Amino acid sequence: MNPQLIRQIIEGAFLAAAKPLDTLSLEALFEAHERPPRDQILAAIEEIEDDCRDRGYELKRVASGWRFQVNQDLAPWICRLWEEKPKRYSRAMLETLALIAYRQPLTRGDIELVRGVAVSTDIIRALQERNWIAVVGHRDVPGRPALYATTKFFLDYFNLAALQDLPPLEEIKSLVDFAPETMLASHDGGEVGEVNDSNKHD
Amino acid sequence: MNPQLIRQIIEGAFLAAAKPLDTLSLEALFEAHERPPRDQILAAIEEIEDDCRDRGYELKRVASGWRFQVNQDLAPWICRLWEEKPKRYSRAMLETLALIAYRQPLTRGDIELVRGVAVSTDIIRALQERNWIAVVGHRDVPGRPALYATTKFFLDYFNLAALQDLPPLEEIKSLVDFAPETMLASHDGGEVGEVNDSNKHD
Amino acid sequence: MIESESLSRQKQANVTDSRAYSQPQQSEMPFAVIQGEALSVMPKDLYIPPRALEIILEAFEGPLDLLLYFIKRQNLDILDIDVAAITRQYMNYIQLMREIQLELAADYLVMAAILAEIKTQMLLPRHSSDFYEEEDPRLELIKRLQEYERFKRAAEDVDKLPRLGRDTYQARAEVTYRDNRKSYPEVKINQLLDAFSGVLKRAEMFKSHQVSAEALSVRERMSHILDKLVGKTFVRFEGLFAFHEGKAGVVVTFLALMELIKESLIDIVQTEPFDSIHLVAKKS
Repeated sequence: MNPQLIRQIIEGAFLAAAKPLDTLSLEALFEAHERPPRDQILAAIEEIEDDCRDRGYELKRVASGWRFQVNQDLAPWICRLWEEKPKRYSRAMLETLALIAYRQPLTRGDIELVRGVAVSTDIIRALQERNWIAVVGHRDVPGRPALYATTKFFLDYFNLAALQDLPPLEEIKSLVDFAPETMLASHDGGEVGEVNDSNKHD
Repeated sequence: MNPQLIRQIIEGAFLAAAKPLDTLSLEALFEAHERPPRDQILAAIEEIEDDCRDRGYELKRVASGWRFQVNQDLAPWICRLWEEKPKRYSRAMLETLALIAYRQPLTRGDIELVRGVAVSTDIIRALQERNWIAVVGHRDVPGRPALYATTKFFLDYFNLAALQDLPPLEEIKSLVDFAPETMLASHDGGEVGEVNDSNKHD
Repeated sequence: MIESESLSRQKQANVTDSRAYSQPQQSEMPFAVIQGEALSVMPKDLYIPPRALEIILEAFEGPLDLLLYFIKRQNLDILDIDVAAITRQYMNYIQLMREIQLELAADYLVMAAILAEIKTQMLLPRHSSDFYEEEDPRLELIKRLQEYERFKRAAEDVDKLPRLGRDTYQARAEVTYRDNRKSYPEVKINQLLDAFSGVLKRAEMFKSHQVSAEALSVRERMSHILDKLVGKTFVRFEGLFAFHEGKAGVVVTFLALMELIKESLIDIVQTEPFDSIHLVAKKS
């Protein structure tokens, strides 16, 4: 199949799908006998990427594939297309989401331990309805609480290709500048266990 | 405002809008002090149109404005995006089909009598949609239930010249007698249980 | 109830890390907006309208957030903090809270208990040589505060990520053709047999229905005849026989007709003796 047609098909598919497509879904557009090898598909993607330079949109790699998206710096104008302003999320929701994103998989109890307040069922449900988080298992303790993790859709929505593209977690030192070594060390692991120490003092 | 930015904004708006935009809605993207004159907007549109040559999509003028459209000649490939993945047929579906094949013509009630569970409308509809069964009459009882029979397409699909090419019941019976365990094991639990339960309560 | 000393300190305090409180408060940090008026300092007088307190409460995400606020506002390192003072301040606060929003107070009460516990532990005499062996009672709280602040900031970072529908938009183009081609699952004949034998096994159809009595060819012919009769008024009896099928075919058709009559699916009509026989599908 001629490379220009391959490119047009891929380009058209990205715009028609209105969601990210990965190499597998792109390959599935072609019948077996005409299917281009993967490197040819990747070459076409690269070409499409290059062609967007200086345009109002770009081909962006996110978690579940590539998608055409409108350039970020155009948002001030583009947002006028809609009367409704994009929704703002509550701090409770964002903190819960951040904890799940950085510490996954973890239970509701783990979240409550860090935030110091009960996590409302509404927030968990809202995050699940958006398909941003999912139950990935259950912790093997009494009650078998659900373990939550973020999904590909979460990454897609926030324009990320992988979890490691999240902004790095900051080390908070301002509170204690002369903290004993042990204290700082205990923060790197990122395991929930360390927080459980509070039980000792209860 | 620089012409390239104007062009990018318009291009981005077309791609984000998901509906045709006319010059009025394009003008509304700009604040009064920065709003380009109409002929500049039209020039940008023309430029965008030109840039789509040889691409997988085009900027098309329709009744209520312009919109990006995926090229029509890409349809054979693009349509595969929405092709539904074939799922496996349920046990209930296969049993219903088998009963219609061997006991035709018969009504839904007849099938239910043998299977011991209600036959969902979806199953009948799916079999009809596939042209494997058809209504060949109505039984002359209250409600005049439809009588179903298999079609020529059913025979074609299973590569049979006529219904009598289906293995005779005797053979199936011996198959059942021969390997009762494997047969039972091959059932997905639910329905067998249902039938047993109803027997108990009778 | 709120100590005036700490309030005036709050006023002067430089915010150590303005970023941590950039939302929802700014650097001059209005505490809350009540009836259009920014409240940047906790009211000194005892009477705080309950509604106002609710709004203040909403600005905090829980006891850790509130405590963090107290500490940051006073620009103090927690290890230098007079736990007694902050406990007092905290207790005053939750006392107000309890009056209006009990269920929220529970989390705060736990924190008050933790603070009180730390306070008592601090009061116990300790030998300086023990310092490194025995954990400072405040350490656990500091860890929790640090951990909470970390995620508080992480939440702000997540909020700043370019978001679909706010900072960037999914690009799409119209597709003017859409034949929803459907592909169907494949079925093998042995799957069908397997399903059927399952039904037989379960229903023991052999005994109750005596299916084996009728050859399949008869049942198929029944379907064909019904199909021919549907939508027509009368069909001539002879018209149903295809003589090229030979004797066997004629017999099958005849048996099918008998079966159809037995199952009252068709009627036989003959207006006069020796007249031609017609068949008609039963109507209600």
